[in-house]
Amino acid sequence: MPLPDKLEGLESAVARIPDGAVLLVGGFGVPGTPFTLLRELERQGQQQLTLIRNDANEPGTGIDRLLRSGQVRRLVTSHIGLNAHAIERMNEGSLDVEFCAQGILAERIRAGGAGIPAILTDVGLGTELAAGKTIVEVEGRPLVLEMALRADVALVHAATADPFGNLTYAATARNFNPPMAMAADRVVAETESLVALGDLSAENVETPGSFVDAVVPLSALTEDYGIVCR
Amino acid sequence: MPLPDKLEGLESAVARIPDGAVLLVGGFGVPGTPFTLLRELERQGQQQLTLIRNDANEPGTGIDRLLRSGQVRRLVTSHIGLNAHAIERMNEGSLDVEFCAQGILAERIRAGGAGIPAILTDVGLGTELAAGKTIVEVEGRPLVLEMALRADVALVHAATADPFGNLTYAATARNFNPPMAMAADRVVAETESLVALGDLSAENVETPGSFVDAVVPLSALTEDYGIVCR
Amino acid sequence: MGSSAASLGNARERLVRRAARDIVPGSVVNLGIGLPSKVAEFLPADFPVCLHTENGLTGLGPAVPLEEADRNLIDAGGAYVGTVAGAAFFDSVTSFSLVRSGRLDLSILGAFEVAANGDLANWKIPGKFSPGPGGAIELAQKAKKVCIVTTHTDRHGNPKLLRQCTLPRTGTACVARVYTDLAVIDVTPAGFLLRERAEGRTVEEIRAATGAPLQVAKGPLPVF
Amino acid sequence: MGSSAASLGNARERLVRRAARDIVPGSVVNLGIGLPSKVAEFLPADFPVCLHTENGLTGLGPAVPLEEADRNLIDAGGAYVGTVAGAAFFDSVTSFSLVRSGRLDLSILGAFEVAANGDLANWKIPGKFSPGPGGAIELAQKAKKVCIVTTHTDRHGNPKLLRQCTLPRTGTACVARVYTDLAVIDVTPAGFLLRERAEGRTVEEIRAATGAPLQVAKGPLPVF
Repeated sequence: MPLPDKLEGLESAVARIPDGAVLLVGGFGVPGTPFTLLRELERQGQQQLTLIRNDANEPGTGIDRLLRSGQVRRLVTSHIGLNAHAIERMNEGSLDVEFCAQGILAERIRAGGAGIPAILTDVGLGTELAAGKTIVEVEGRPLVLEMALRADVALVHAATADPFGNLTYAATARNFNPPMAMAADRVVAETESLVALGDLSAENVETPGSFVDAVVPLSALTEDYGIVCR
Repeated sequence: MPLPDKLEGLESAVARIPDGAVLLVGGFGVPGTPFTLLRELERQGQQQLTLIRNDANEPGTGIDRLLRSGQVRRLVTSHIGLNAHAIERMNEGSLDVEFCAQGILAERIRAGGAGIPAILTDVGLGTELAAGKTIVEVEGRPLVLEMALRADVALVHAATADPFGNLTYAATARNFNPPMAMAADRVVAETESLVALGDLSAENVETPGSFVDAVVPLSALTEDYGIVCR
Repeated sequence: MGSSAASLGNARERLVRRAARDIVPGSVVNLGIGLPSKVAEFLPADFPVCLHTENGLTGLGPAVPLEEADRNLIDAGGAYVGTVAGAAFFDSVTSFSLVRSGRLDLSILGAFEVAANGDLANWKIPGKFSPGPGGAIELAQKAKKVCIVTTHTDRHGNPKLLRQCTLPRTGTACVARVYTDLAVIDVTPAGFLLRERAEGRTVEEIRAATGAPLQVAKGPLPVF
Repeated sequence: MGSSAASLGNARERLVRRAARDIVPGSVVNLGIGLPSKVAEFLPADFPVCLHTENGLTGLGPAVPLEEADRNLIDAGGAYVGTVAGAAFFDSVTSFSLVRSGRLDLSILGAFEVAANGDLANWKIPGKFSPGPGGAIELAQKAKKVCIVTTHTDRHGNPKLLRQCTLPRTGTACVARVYTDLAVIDVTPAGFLLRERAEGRTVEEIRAATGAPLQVAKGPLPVF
């Protein structure tokens, strides 16, 4: 009973993303960002995308390239402070931005991947982040209803993958990738290293391959992935 | 800036459990059960305990020993089918049992460890497990309100630990241990192997030590931990 | 494998073998405790599939004898098992996240009762059997497809396929197909639909052992 | 370390050094971006503490120069960092689980405004600065103790300690203590309470720079 093989080429894996898709995009700053999948998405030019991602990368890299190419309609995020261009787009009204507290963004995605429709939290109470949200009283305590987030496609970046889609991540490049790799109808993982089935220790797999639909091995790392000199 | 040391002796670690405590107990069947901590708890004799644990172990082992010694008032669990004694105690009314769907038990503990007061799920709707529970309507859909579970103390079993409390687990001995190791005011981990700070790969730590309060190295494994011949 | 399959008996082996034939290549499958767990033994050795056990493993391999057992490696039924290349261990939270979020393609379960609308009862017999639900509720309610392998009647000869469940339900309208020692029966909007009959069994016999109306598929009825 | 500390300037170094002195041995601490992150530089080399960064690491070590940087290892502010022995990486979900569930003993943050009841504003200036909340909401609302390190006044000389926040709040009644270049001030049920003054500063000067009533602790006022 061999595990199924999910290796797929870059072009084909990204071509399955339709116009109007909702996408989860891994990464926190540079680490863990699937730059190669994003560049291919820019090349293919799908339109009217909704992106869910912790930040907006830095100008000229990662999802900022999709903002510049006009492919993004809406961004659900926690902090875009390192990208003046994204802030400008938001302020001029050409990009619809929904801000979430970072941990609640993570938790909503996690709920989507866990098949939990909604969670209740006190985080954000007393701030404008709770404004307009449904409040549910539980045991006399007001709690904010936060809906699960799921996407049509998740784009994640792994350090190592096997053909079944078992994934590991490097250092703080883990960040949002594991919850995102569970929370989409289709999960596409680019990987720096591809190993044979059985080469990853079953105990050290971070994302089980059963959550992953396509594994795209990277032939090279572009400079996007390198050290940022600010 | 060395990480704090949390090594503690067996007797002292268990002595901090008061009468009436709510305890999370790791394990699914034999694997991952903290048998040594449980035997010490039996020896010390704390009373009126509430245990939260996937199953009731098999007769004469694990938490069944605490049922027999009369230390347990209440059990929150998913399946006690391998323990006829526990079923008998439940049926005769001397043990208060609350059943949860297994994944919802895991999810409630996980919510406790994640600082999420409650979750909403459709699991259990149409069954008696939802009976008496609060239903919250979300976007026209009825959902069951499931409260987070937290405990005074969690007793977990690790394969390897360092003195800060970073933990790894073996194979299917992981089960409920990681969520439980996050969901108690005091987390006590017994460990088969103790290694020095830095010997565990930072990427392979399963439970970060910041969630753990006491590390109890096991000097030997009793036969409780061995292969069960049914 | 050989010995275990042999011990099933002819009729049970046939139904389990038949259930195995429907498994879609590349799918993620959870096999319940007991008869359902035997389905894996009838998959071809090169068949691409990922077996899941809810105590925290994908890439479940065959059961292993006690002398080769790893004390930390069991399936959800407590049997000592092996793994296949590419297996992954995870905690109970992740395991049920997989089930609830639609990543489990197929759950094969046992049954006390199946109703004509697909309701399932398999976890409790009030006053007699109440070990708790375990993972059954989520496996029944959340797998993308739920199939049942069971004897057609209980050991007193009473039908398990009924108009309505009399026992506490595990899930509502969740069962797609039932494999028994007599028949393969689908749950359809019009109720039970007989798709195939076991070798040597007649439609009349199957209908008599079924506690609800039984439609019969058009055309010649395949035999398994 | 030496060079970085030197670059802080005398008054800032003194306040950061003062904040470091209050850290409880054995605690888990998150240091915010900017001035708060400098607090670690003033902990003794053998001081037992666990530094957390919300992008997924406990056991954060000092910042590293670019030529030694690991491209995959940053803190939440994007600086390349090292780790100490016993560090652990985890995902963003686990990282904020730690914050929300009471495992973060201390969060040291910057501030635009702190109110006399402990309300904090540090994430948004409508019309001017709206990068999003990042992790600030949970760090302010959920750490067991929240302290602020900040200049006493903004760069226009306006007080940051106020009767009430005028900017959107990050958290309500969450701040326990404020370290500034002028003073150490506690938030108490009676409002701001001056605990210590910076070398060369008078109570009158501190009061004049504070936008809310300032109680003064009894007895001689320590100088830092």
